[in-house]
Amino acid sequence: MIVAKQKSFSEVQEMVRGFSRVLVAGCGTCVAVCLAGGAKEAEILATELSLAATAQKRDFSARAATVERQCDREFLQLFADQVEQADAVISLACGAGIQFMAQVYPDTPVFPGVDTSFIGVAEGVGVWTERCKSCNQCYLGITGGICPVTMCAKSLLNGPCGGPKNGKCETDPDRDCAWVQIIDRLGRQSRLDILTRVLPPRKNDLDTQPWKIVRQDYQKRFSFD
Amino acid sequence: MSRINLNDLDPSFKHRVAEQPGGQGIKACFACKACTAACPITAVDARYDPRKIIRMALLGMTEEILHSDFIWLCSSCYGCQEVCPQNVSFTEVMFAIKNLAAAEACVPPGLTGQRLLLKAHGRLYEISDFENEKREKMGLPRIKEHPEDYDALLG
Amino acid sequence: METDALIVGAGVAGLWSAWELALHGATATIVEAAPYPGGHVARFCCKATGRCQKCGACLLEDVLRKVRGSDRITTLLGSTVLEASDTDRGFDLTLLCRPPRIFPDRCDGCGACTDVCPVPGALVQSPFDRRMVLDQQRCLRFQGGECRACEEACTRGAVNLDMPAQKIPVSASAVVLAAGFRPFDPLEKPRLGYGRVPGVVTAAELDELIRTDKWFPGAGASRTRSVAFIQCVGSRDAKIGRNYCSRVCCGYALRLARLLRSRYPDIEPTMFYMDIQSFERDFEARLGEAAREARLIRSMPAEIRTGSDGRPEVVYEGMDEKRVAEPYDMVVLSVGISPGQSLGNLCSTFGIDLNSDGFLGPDGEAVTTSQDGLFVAGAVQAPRSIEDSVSHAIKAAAAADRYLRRMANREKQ
Amino acid sequence: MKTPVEQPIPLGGAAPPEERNLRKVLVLGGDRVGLELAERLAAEGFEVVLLGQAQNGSGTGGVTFVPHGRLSEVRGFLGGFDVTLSAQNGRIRERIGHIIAAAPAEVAPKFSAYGLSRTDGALALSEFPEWIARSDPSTSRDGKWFHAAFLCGLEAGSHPAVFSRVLDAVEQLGQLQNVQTYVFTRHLKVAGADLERRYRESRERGTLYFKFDEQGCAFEQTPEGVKMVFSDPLLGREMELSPNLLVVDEDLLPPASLEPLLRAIPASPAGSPFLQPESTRFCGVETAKAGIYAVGPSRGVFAPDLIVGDVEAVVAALRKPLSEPAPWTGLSAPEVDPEKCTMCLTCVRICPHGAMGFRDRALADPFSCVRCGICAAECPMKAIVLLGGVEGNETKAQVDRDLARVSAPGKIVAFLCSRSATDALESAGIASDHLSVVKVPCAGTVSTSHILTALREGARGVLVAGCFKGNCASVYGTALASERVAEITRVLGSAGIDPARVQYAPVASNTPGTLARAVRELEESLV
Amino acid sequence: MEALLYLGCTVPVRNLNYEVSARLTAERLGITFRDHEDFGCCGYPLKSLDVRDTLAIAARNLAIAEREGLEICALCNACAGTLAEAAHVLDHHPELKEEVNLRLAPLGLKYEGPVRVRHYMRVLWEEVGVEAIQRAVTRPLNGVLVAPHYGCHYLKPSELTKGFDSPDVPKTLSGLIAATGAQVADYSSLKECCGGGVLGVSEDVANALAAIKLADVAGTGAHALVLVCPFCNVMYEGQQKKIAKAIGLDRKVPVVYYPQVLGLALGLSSEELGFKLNRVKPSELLNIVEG
Repeated sequence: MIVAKQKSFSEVQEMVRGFSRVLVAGCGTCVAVCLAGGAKEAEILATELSLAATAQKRDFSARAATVERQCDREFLQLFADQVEQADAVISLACGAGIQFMAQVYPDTPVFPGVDTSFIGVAEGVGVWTERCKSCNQCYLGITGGICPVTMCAKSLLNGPCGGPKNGKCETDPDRDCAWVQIIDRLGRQSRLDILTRVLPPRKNDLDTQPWKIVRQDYQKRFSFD
Repeated sequence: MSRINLNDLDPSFKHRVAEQPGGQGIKACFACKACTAACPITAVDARYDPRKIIRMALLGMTEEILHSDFIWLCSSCYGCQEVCPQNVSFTEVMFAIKNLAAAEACVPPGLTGQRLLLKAHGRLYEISDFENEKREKMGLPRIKEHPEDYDALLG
Repeated sequence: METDALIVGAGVAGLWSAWELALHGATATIVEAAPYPGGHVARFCCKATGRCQKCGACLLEDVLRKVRGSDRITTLLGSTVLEASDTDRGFDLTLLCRPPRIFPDRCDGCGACTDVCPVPGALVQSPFDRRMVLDQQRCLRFQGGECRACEEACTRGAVNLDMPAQKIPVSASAVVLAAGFRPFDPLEKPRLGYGRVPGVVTAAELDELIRTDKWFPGAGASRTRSVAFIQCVGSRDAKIGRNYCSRVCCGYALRLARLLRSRYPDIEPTMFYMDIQSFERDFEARLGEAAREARLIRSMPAEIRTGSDGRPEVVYEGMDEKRVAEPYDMVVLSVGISPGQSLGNLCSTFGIDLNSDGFLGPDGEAVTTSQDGLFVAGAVQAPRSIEDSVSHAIKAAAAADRYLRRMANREKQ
Repeated sequence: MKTPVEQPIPLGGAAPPEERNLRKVLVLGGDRVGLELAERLAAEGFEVVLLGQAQNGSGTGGVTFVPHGRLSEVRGFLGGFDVTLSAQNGRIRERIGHIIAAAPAEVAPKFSAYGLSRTDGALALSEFPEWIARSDPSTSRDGKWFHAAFLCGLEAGSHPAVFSRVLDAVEQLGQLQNVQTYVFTRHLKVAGADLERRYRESRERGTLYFKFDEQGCAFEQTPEGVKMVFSDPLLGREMELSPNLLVVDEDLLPPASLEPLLRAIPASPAGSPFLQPESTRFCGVETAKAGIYAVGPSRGVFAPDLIVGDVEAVVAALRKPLSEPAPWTGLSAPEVDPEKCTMCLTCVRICPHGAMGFRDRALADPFSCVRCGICAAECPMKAIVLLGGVEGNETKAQVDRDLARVSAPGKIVAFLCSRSATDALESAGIASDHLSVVKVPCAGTVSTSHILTALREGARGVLVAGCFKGNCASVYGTALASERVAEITRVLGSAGIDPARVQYAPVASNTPGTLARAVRELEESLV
Repeated sequence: MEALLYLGCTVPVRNLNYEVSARLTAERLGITFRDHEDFGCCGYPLKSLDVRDTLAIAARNLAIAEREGLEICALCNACAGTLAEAAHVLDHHPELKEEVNLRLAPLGLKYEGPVRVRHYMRVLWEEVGVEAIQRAVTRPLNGVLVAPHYGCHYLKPSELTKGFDSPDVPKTLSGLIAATGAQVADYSSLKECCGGGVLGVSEDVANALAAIKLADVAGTGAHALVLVCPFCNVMYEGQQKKIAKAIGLDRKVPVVYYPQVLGLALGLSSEELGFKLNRVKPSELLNIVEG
């Protein structure tokens, strides 16, 4: 899941200064689950903006609306009427959703209501941790299901840096050392021999940073040859 | 003061005091300190402190108590036993302790003198003719002494 | 009238047993002598100091809410048990029900009646809604007198002294005695100065003043700063036949002391005690906190007297000085829990005995009595905190429910 | 962001069961109490699985013994718990109706607290009965006194249950000639049935008590024995004692086997070893989660006679016909709108009573839910509503409905918790023209958007009045509500609105002044 | 009512003013005192040495009263207390009674019990009553201010005084004083012990105790300190000079017995009441009353 956190109210307020009809657009998937941009948050933000404007005696109105996902054109189109009446949009979706919103409604300024933080998991009530850097070259199969790219402060691929103390990272004594955990985990599974293989440096060229994935099988629906 | 070794003390002392008439309550004390707060003697002479005396007796500091001068300082005002929530008749307990001391001949001289007076006259003050004449002058009846009874009673 | 269980007393224990029995499907009738439910707890304030101090007083409102919402529970206020006899089906009882003399819907709590009432405490404000209630066990007119002052003083026609009291026969399969306790009367310990030395109050009196927002430390030179709490007044006192610990007073006094300090931080509480009797889960930590806020003196005062400046003076054995007479702005007596006033009557009515501390029913924690179908709940049986009374009442209801089921099965057969 | 502490996710887990088996009970036992409970339940027709009981029962039918078994996981709800047990012969999965924690207290001798170690002359309290059975101190030393010292809460407070056991031992020794017993303590806990009387009787028989305050007692332990050196608090003199027997008291701790249950009850406070929350609202044997019960040590009660009462209460609790709780709130269990629910599981995780589960969407278990409304307030998709209302078949959420009815302009909209502030309002006599009252089941019901709506509708101020910290019947409803208010006031501040317009006030049901003061203070801050 | 008057050791020798005023006032108020020539010491002085001796001696006096079929009325707090306590102990401990009777047998005496023992003040309070005294007053002591001193054994132990007066809030002597029309001075050391009990052991301690009250009473400006016990008199009157010197008290505190005060109110003369034997003269008081 993509995890985001709400921008501070004053930052949002600053962005939409000068606009008087604002749509606060919630997204009902990832950002709803991480309690940053679902229907409730959208409504709260809209109300807060209205209250602030009332206090400053400005002509202003904010409305809230939420769709299932802002990363799909079909859902975004459901906003059409509301965007029509708005002179600006605050999207509470992740960065992808915000951009798609801006793309679908190119005539209306779209502002981010959240900071998209990472791909992560829910550890418990109100606690999320990062798990994936979407590096497009997954090593998890040989690292016991623990991502060194994400979890190691230096993204090292071949064992710890020599700095870990009591299993914690030298950059932060509260942070577990990814490699100590990897060795633990593989040890439990009696698979430590895996680590005798030296990994080549991570590729960092354009080939590994695809901006687009195209599934040829689906594309073929439209070709009749 | 030197350190007291409980192993050397006399645990039976409290039971002995309790066997004296009036001494029964001693062991019920739970050291609430009300007795000392009510004691007029403590207020003027720190040597005398009811709850400390009772503590010493309970611990079995027999010698120190019986040979002390402070046990004789009780004025028997009953203040302590009035306030005691555990029904320790401390004034009576003090008499019981003093009786034990007296049995070991640890007594201030004045008290033994009173005993002799009683044996001799049956009263603390001798009734002479002078006294009886003085009384008669004021229209009061004569007083008789009964030393024989007191002598017999006190052996 | 028929009921599965008759419950004597609408204090926190009686109410709670009724509610538990109702949850089991039984019907319950509560008989309460006072004109309002809740017993002593109804007069307690919340002791929270920003956070809950776990006094348990809110449990009363909790259970009242439940009882009011239950159609299986009938509450008869101003009522007492006159007679009881046991039958093979349970108990045949006669209740004396005195109708409320003040119509709650007409009364606006103006207090005109109290102003003219010659008997203190006969007309009081209900702890729950500010309306007035009449305690017929104190009212002159119901004690053989002829007074009608309140009726005449009321401008809203809310008082009616002429409705007849009724004797109601009730048959009940089980009876739960939850008649509560009586606070120790500090007048029995005249040396503690209650009623004589200005500034000496009981903890419950202070409590009610706080609850009704009538206690303030004052201002200037007469501002209350030093407050002494005297523990074990009428407890742990074999001399007056109370060879038991009342269990609740240490916690009560510590809570009151902390409450006062949280409201008025310049108040300096001192507590005179023997052993602090409190052992809730996090007690040691809280005792540590309390000890930082209050001066704890392990010494029982011999006397409380009026000092030369008119303030109460506590005479006790100090650490160094033998006999200290220390002035305080206020002295609070932590009076203990005594057996309830009506226990003698209940004993003869129901044919059971007092236990060794003079309370009702067996020693220890049991809820059953020597009489089949007769149960005890709460502080009627031993000194208990609110929380403990509630758990005791839950157990009493459990035992009564078992008994009721057994009776029902027997009848079926 | 720092690496967070890992929090166990509450195991509401599965969906509420469609069929409930209320006759099958799992008892976590381990001593006589567990056995007695199992037999009592079996006699009432329950099918009982008794865990951890090494010895066999008296042969009552209806009890399945799982000796040396351990509870490893619990999921589900009243009448349908899916329970995993580790037993000698592997893992067992069972579907259970009720779970009762009736395991004995852990008894931990306090040798280390006093810097002592166990020797023949220094025993733990539990060892005393066995010691006295094979020793005769009165005749073994020809006329010399035998000195027996007992420690009882010397370094910190004790517990009446511990003192009662010390008295048992002291009473036994008191029967013997030439034995002097001593009890070293701090606060002697006599607040239990008969303890004060027994305390007095022990003194009458000669036992001496040393009650220390700050100063303690030093122990010198050598192979020959222990020497105690201290200053007598009553005489103020240095003393020493070399007891022939030293008996060390013990801490009574909750059973260690509760971990899986603690995880199953979201309201278990972090770090607390007890199944019941600290809140005074939990004073019976019920925990915050329906179908899980705590007896004796599992809920912090150690006195033996009180534990017996707990057994009675828990048997009765299981006899109660199944009924939806909290009828007086007039609310039915939360309804989840499947269209809106995005299965974020926030409700499952936040419900203090573990009453939410999920299947194709979040689902409330009506028998576990107490209608506090915290789930609805926290749902990010506004998918949950508490239906009903005192007047009958309302179809809107109660609070939203009430909020829609209040007249906000120029008034203070007061959200009053039904457990505290509502009662306080009745007795406070506050002039009602200042207030527009919205009654809520719990302060935790009041969501951020409720408060903002009130402000948007023109309220001068908003008061959220709930229970005091530590007193909430839903444990953390209070904390959530005050945190929401704090968050709103932060936003109001940066929006240029007076943040004092929204306040949270803890209020007591029985002390109307607390509400009156809160209203007064809010009004004053608005002027 | 009729009672055996028990004088004890001190009163008939050292405090004739107390005795004469007690007899006169009793007569005026309808109390018949009978004397018994066999009475001796009550036994109190030996209590520290041997409680059993005290019981035996007390029992001797009680047995005499029992033979006469009359109760005992004592003037001295210690006598009243000791005799009443002995009766109480013997009545409640059959084994002690048996022991004591063995000792009395050679004297031809036996104590069966119970025998009632009351202080004269208690007889006044319970048998005559404040109202009757008020009615009998012919010369109300208006303008007289006196400080009462009860004495320890008058009030304690409360097992013996229950129903009569309270050691915590004593009221009878004040009530009896008020009945004469005199004003009762309020002072803080009202319940303080005179110290007489330790005079034989430590004069310093005894004087220190007596000094507290003397200083206090001097401060009230009372015309006299009113006593009901010869023991207390030893301290407050006998030791007053020494104490006054030791604590620098410049004002004398006249000491009188209650029956003297009562006698004045009943119209008796100061001469009849033995005022000339009072060592610290209550001249101011007498001036107010007799002019």
